[in-house]
Amino acid sequence: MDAVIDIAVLREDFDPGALQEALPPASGGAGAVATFTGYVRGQDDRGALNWMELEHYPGMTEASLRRIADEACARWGLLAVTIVHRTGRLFPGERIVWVGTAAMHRGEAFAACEFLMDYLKTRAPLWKRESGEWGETWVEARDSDSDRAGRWQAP
Amino acid sequence: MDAVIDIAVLREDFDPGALQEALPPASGGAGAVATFTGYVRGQDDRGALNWMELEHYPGMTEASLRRIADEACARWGLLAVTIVHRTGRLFPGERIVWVGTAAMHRGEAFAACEFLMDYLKTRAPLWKRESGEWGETWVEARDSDSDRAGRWQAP
Amino acid sequence: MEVAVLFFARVREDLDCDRLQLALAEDGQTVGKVRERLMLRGPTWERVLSETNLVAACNHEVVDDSHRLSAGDEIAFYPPVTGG
Amino acid sequence: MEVAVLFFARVREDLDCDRLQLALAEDGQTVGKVRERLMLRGPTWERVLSETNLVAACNHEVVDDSHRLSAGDEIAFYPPVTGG
Repeated sequence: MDAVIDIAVLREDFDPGALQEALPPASGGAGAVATFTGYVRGQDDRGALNWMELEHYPGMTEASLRRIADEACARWGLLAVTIVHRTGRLFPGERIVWVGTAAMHRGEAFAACEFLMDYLKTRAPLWKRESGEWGETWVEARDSDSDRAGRWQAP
Repeated sequence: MDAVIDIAVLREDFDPGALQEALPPASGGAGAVATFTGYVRGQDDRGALNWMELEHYPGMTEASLRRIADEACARWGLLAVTIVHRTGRLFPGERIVWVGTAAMHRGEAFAACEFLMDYLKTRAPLWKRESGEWGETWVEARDSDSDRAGRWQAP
Repeated sequence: MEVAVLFFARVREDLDCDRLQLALAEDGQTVGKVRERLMLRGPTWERVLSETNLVAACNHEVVDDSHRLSAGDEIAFYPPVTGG
Repeated sequence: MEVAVLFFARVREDLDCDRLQLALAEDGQTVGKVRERLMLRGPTWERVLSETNLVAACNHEVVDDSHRLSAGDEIAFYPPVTGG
């Protein structure tokens, strides 16, 4: 059975409950749904955040997310994947990203969901700019994200 | 900050979207929410399932889920954990269990969510009875579940 | 002293019993001794309660046979769990 | 032949340019040659386009400097991504 893949890059907020409801249910054999939601944190070591702004490369972002989703489906035999990523200015507490995976069993759903987040963070052409107590800066890519993504490569 | 732990064992269905909404938001520092939903599969190698019935040990089930949640909070510094498990007769496509974890970063949220499912499956006093094309049988504990739970123990 | 003993799932069905009260001598009682005493009830009890993967709990915590009992304890015997 | 070149995020800001069209000789054009040609535009261009972690894409796929170009290709240069 072909996996159902749904990709969206949008400025508006999304509803995690509705997105999960739209993933294929157990009638299609899915016993397991794993989801991840990323939120704008209002505070970190540097102080309070005012806002975050997400720039992206229209067209390539969607293509890149679809490639990542295809890879996860092939690798874990998923029944469905949804990836939603917001762009534009976001404030503390707002949702940034949602990834949902449906699989027959939980091991595949969990692994694929974490893989998708790790790859999305290191491959999809999106960039964060932050304004906070420390001023206004582009977010620097973190080695820890590259390391996490590297875990999924065959040894 | 103490983690917010919410445990429920109930016969009624639950709403994943509402449960996620009730987890502490980013204002409390949570940048990451991972969730898992388990569904009744309508079909497996043995044929079609009619229904599944979940028996539990009232009182101990809740106590056991709380101990598992406490362990996850201590281990991954979670901000919140919710575990909801249904009992009674469930039909194909129905939700069985929901686990949600809120953490500052995604690594902790993912690991804790998977840990909670692995431990819940091997420790909480719940038992499944199934009726299907093959007759009516108690579900046998699977070595693969014990193996998954064993991964979390210190070497 | 009195203790309650509960049975669940397949164990409950096989024994055709979900709960019983046991009166025990005061001294040196353990979960293992309760298990042995119940096994004397007949061949089904002997078979089911000697299964190697049987789990024992006392007051909602998993324990082993050496666990010492107090008056009013709630003991449970059940098969490997299969929730989730 | 003509190609489009796009810049994003900090690279776009540093160059003060989000997009340009380049007319190239027909033969043997690569992403690396486009990069070298753009570096001649001035010290800022030279600095930004020689950053070792700069990513290059052609027609929405990440490529390296040896990637050969065709008329109408869309090339992009951008810093390491930070979405999610």
